[in-house]
Amino acid sequence: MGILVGKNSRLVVQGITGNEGKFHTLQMKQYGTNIVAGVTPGKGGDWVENIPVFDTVKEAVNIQEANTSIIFVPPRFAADAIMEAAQAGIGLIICITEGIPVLDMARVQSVLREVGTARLIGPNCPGVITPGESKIGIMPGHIHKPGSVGVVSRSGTLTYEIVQALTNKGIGQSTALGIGGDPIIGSNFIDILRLFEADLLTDQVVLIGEIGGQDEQRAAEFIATRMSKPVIAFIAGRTAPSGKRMGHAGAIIEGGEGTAEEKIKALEAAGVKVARLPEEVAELIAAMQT
Amino acid sequence: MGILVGKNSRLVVQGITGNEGKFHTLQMKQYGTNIVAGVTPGKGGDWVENIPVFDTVKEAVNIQEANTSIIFVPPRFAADAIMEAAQAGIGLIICITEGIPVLDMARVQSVLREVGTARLIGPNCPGVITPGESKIGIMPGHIHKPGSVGVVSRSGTLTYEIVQALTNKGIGQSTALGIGGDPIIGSNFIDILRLFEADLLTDQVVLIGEIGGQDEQRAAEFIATRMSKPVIAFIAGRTAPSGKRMGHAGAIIEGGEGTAEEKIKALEAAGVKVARLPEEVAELIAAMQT
Amino acid sequence: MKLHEYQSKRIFAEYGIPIPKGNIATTAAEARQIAKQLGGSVVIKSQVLVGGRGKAGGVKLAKTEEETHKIARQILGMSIKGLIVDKVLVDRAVSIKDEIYVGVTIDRSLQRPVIIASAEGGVEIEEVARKNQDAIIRLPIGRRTGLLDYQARNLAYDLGLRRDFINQFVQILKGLYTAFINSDASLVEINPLAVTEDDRLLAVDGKIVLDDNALFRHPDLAELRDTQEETASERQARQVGISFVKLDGEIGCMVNGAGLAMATMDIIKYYGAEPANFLDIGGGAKANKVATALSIILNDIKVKAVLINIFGGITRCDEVAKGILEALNSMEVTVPMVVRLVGTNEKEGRQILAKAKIPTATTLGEAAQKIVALAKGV
Amino acid sequence: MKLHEYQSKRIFAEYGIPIPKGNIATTAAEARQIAKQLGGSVVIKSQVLVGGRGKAGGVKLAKTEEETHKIARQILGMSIKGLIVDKVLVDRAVSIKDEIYVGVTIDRSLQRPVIIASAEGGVEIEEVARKNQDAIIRLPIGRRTGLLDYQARNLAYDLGLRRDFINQFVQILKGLYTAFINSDASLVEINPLAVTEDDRLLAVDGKIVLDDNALFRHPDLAELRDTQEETASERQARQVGISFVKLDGEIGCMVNGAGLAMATMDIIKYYGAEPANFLDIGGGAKANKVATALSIILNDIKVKAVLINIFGGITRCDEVAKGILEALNSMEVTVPMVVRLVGTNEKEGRQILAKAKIPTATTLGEAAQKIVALAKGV
Repeated sequence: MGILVGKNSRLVVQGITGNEGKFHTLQMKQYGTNIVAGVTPGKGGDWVENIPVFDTVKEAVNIQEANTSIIFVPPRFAADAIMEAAQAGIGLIICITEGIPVLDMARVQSVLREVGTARLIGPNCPGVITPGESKIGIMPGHIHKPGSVGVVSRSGTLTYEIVQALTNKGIGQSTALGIGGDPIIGSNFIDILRLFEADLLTDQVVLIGEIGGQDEQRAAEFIATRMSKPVIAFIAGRTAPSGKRMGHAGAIIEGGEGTAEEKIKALEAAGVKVARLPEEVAELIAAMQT
Repeated sequence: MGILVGKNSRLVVQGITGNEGKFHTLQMKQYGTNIVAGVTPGKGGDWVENIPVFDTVKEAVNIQEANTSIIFVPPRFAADAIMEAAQAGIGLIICITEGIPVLDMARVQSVLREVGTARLIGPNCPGVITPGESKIGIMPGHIHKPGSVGVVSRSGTLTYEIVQALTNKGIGQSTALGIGGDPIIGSNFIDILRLFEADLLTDQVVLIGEIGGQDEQRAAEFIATRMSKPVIAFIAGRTAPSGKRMGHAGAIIEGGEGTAEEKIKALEAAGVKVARLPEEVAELIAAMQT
Repeated sequence: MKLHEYQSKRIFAEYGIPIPKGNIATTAAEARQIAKQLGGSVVIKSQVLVGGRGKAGGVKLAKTEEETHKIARQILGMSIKGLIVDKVLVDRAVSIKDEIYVGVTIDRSLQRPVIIASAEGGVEIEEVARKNQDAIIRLPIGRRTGLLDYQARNLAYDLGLRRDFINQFVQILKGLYTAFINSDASLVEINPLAVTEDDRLLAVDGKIVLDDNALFRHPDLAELRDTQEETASERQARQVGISFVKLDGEIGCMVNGAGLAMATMDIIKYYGAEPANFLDIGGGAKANKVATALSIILNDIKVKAVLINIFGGITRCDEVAKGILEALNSMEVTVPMVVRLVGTNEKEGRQILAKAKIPTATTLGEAAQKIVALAKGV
Repeated sequence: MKLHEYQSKRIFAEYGIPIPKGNIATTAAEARQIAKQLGGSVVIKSQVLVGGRGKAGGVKLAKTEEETHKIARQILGMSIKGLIVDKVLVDRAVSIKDEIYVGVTIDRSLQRPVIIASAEGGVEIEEVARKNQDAIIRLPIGRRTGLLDYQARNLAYDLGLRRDFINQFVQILKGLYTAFINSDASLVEINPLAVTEDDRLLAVDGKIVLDDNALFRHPDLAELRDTQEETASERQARQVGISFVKLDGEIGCMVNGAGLAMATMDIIKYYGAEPANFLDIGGGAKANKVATALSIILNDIKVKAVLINIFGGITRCDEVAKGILEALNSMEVTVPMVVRLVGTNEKEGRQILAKAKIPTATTLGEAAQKIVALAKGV
C-alpha cells in the first residue's frame, strides 16, 4: 500500500489536454494508475486516452467519483486549479506545475486551511508513486521497486538518482514522493514523516533535503521526538553560495540561514545518518536491512 | 448574575476620550460597572474619570486585565477597533457605534471566526445590562430591576419601553441587551437565546424583533426545538412599507421578505406568544409569573 | 443610495463590462442628436429611480432620428410613480437572443457577499423566485478570498451558457464583483445581461445601490446623488440626519429610535388610524433637530394630528420640549398634537410643555389613543 | 529580480511613502545639474545591484555643485564587486536623527507575508539579528485580511516611535505592504526609514526584490530589469530558461534538475575539485537548449573540464547527446568532458556519444572521479 496513493486512488488529471498532461496521462495509465477523468475548461465532452474530459472538477467528482487530482495546468492558472479541486471535495491534490507566484500559493494555503479536507503535495514536485500500484506524477516508473523504504524529497531528479541506487541494491520503496522545491508548499517533511511513521509497510525512511528554509531542521526535531523508524538523509547544496537561488525558488540561503551544514548538523543531532554521496544512502539502508 | 456581563466584567472603553465615550463612561461607572481602562490611540497616559487611558487594547489587557470591551469610536474606525479587541484577547466586545459600512462588518466577522475567542454584540446596539451588577451600554440604568426575565432585542428605545413596562409591573430582568439593528451583527437571536436557556437565573425570555432579514424566523425554529423556557415576543413594523429602510440599516423588507407577519407567524407556530402592544409584553409575563 | 441606470452602466463599463453605446439627454433635441450619432434604431429609457418604467411607458424603441425626437418629447416630463422624468438614456438598440440575470448583494445570514444568477433574466428576480426557486443560483463568496476564477466559470456552466460565452461571462462577473466591493455597494445587478444576435454579452440594463454608511470612502460616488429624485422633505431630513419615510396615513409621528418609531406606527394602526410617516430623530437630538423634524411632519398636508413619542436615554426630554416650542413659534400649527415624554429630564420637559399648554401623555398606549381620537375629531 | 534603489524608491513614492528629492544621472554633468536643481548638499549613490556600496566608496556626500561633479566622475565607471557603475542617484542630503528598519517578506513556515521591523535601522537586518534577536519585531499578516490599521499602529508603539510620528508611520507601513502585495514582491525594504532633524519620516534607502514567477502580471515592472547588471552568460541563460549561477571553481557542470545539480556540485567538491557553476537545464530540454547550456559553460575561461549529468525522466538522453554534438560542432572545445546519461533513451544517447568518442560514465560517483582526474591532468 504505502502512503497517500494506491489502488483506491481515483485520479482526475487537471490540464489533461495540454502536452504535458496528455503525455503523462499515458505514462501513468501504462503504469496502472486508475485515471477516471480529465478536466480542461472548455474541453468538456472530449476524450483523452479513453478518459472522459470535463469542464469542471466538480463533475469529475460527482460523475466519476475522483478522489485524487494531479495538476498540469500552466503556472498562472494553477492556483485556481488547486482551489477548485479542494472545494470540489478532492482529498489529495498533487500539483506538478512549476513557477506559481508565491503570493498565489499563500492564498491557496489559506483557502485550503478553510476547506480543511484537502491535502496538497507540491507544487513544483515530481508527484507520488507507490511502486507496483499507482504512479501519480512524472517520475520514471521503471526505476522503482515495491518494498519497505519510504522516500521523501524536495527534489525531482535527485530523488530518481537515489531511488535507482536503492533499486539497484535490491531495496524496494513503500512510497516515494517529492514535496516540491518552492518556498510555500502544501505538505512539508513533517507531514510526510508522520504518515511514514504510521504506515505499517514502511520500515525505514529516506529524507532528501536541500538548502533554503527551515523545513529539514523542523523535521530533525520531529524525528528526534516523535519517530521510531530509522531515517537516512541526504542534503544537497553543501557547495551552494549564499544569496543565490539554486534553480528551485525555495533553494536559497538567505541572511546566512538555511545552509546545508546547519541542516546536516540538526539531523545528525536527531540521530539521523546523513549520507555524503547519493549512492551512500543505499549503502546505509542496505546495512540496516541485513 | 445573568448572561454575558456581571461582577467579573473588567471593562475597557475604546474611544473613551470622545464625547460619547466620556459621557457613558461616567454613566456606567455610576451604575457600578468595573471599568479598568480606556483606549484612544495617541492619548495613552491620559486619565478619564480616574481610569487610565492606553494607546492600544493590548496594553489594557496586559496591564489592567480587561476582559470586556465597549466601543464608541466613529464608524470609519470601528471595524478596526473590533478586530484590535478580538486579537488582543478580549472575550466580549460590545460595539455601540452606528453606521459601520456593511463590507467592513463582513470582514470583521471573518476575522472573528478566525480568532475564535471573541464574542461580538452589535454594532449599532444599546449594549448589555445585568441589572444591579453591571451596565455595559448606553441604556438608562434606572428603568431596570434585577429579576428573572431575559430581554433580547434588535432595538434600543423600544427595549427601554418594554423593560420599563416590566419594571413598572414589578418584573425584574436577569439581563437585557440589544443585538443591534444592522444587516450584519456579531450575535444573533439564537446565540443569545442559547445563553438564556442555559442561565440558571433566567425563567422567561422576551424577544423584541423587527422587520427585515430572517433572524426571528430562525429564532422561532430554535425555540421550537431547543428551548424549554417560555418566550414572549414583540415584532415592530407591522405597518412598515416594502423596500424602505426604517431607520436601522437592517430594518427593510426586501423582495417581499422579512415582513412582520412572516415573523409573527413563525414565532406563533413555535409556541411563542406574540404581544400586539409593547405594554402587553409585561402583562403576558406577569400572567406567567403568578 | 440608488444610482440611475445610466450611472450604474457607466460604472460597469469602468470595470470592463460591455454596455450598449448610448448617452444621456435632457431635451428631445439632444436625444435626436444622440440617435444621429449612434445610427440605426435606439431605445429611449426614462431615468427615474423606480421600478416598472417599461410598464409605465417610460421605455420605448425608435427607428429614426425623427421618431427619437418625438418619443423623447413624450417621455421627458412624464410622471412615473410620482417622479417627473427629466432625463432619458438613448442607447443603441440591440437584438437579444437570451436574457440572464446576475447580481451581487450581501447574504445577511451568511454574513458575506453572494452572487445571484438566473438563466431567466429580463424580469425582476423576486418574480423568478416566486415562480421557481430552482431557477436561481446563489453563490456565496468569501469576503477575503474574493470571487475565484473557477467559481465564475462553474457558474457559467451552471447557467447553461454556450461554451464560447464562458470567458466573456467570467470577465463580466469578475468585473461586477469588483465593482460591488470597490464601490461598497449593497446591490449591483445586471438585468438583463443580454446574449445578442451577434453573439456578444451585453449589460443592457443595470442597477447599483450604494451603502450609505460607506459613502465617506467614495466622494466621487456620493456626488452622483440625484437630488431631483428626493422630495424636499426627504432632502431636508437627510441633511440633518433624520430617518424619514413618507407614508399615506393621517397621523404624523416623531420618535427617537427606529424600533420604537415602528412600534409607534403600529400602535396608531392598532387604535384605528394610519401613520403618515416613519420618523426617527436618532439619539441625543438637540432642540433644532426636533424643530426640523416637526416642520417636516407638518409640511405634509394630509397630516391631521401629530404624535411625539420620546423615550429619553441619551436624548433629553427638555431638549425635545424646547424643540417643539421652537417649531411652534416659527410656523402656524393648526393640527392637534400629543406629546409623550419619558426618561432623562422627563419632568423638566413636561413642565416646558405644560406652560405652552401642549397635551401630554404618560404611556404610549394612552398617547396613541388620544391622538387617534383627536385626528378623528372625536 | 532585484530593482535598483532609485527604482524601488520611485515605486515607494507611488504608494505614498515620502522619499528624498533626487534624480538619476549617467554623467557627471547631469549629476551637477541635479545638484543645482536640488540646492544645498546632496548624496551621490552608485546604483549597482549589490550590497556594501558604502564601504566600497560608492556612496558619498557633496556640499557644492562642483564637488558633486567631481565625486560623480569618481563613482561613475568604478567597479563594485565586479559590477561597473553606470548611473548614480543624486539625492538631497538629509540630517538624520534616528534610523528604523522596516521590510516585508514571505515567512516560509507561516506561509504568509511577515512585516519585519527594528528600531536599529541603517545596518543590514541580518547583522542586527546576529547581535540581538530581540531588537527585531516580526508581525505575520493574514494573506487575506491584509495589514490592519491597529496592527500598524501597535507596531509603531512597539518600535518606541514618538507619538507625533505614529500616523506618518502607519501610512508608510500600509503603503509598503500594499507595494509588496501589488507588485508580487518577495522582499520590500526601507532601510533606513529616517527620522529627520526636521521631524519627518523619510525612506532614505530602499530595496525591492520581485517574484520572477509573477512578472507576467507586471509587464511594467518586468521592463525595469537592468540588463547591464547581468553578465552575457546570465542573460543568455535567462532567455532560454536555464537556471545558471556562476561560481569560482574549475569544473563546469550541466545537470537536469536543481537538486541533482547541487548534488553534482557537492560530489565534485567531495572528490577534491571545485564546481565552476550551478546549471539546471530543467525538464524535457531539447538539443538546442543543451547546446546553449554547454556554450555558456565553455565561455568561462576558468573551466578546465565539463561534467554532464543527466537523469532522464521527461528529459530524453538522445536529445541531450544530440545537443552536445551540436555544441561541439559549432565551437572549438579544448577542455575534457565526461558525460553520464541514465534514464529515458539512455542507450540511444550513449550510442550517439560513443560515435563522437566522448567519454561516458554510468554512475555519478564514477563520472565525478573521472572529471576531477581529467581536470587535474592526472
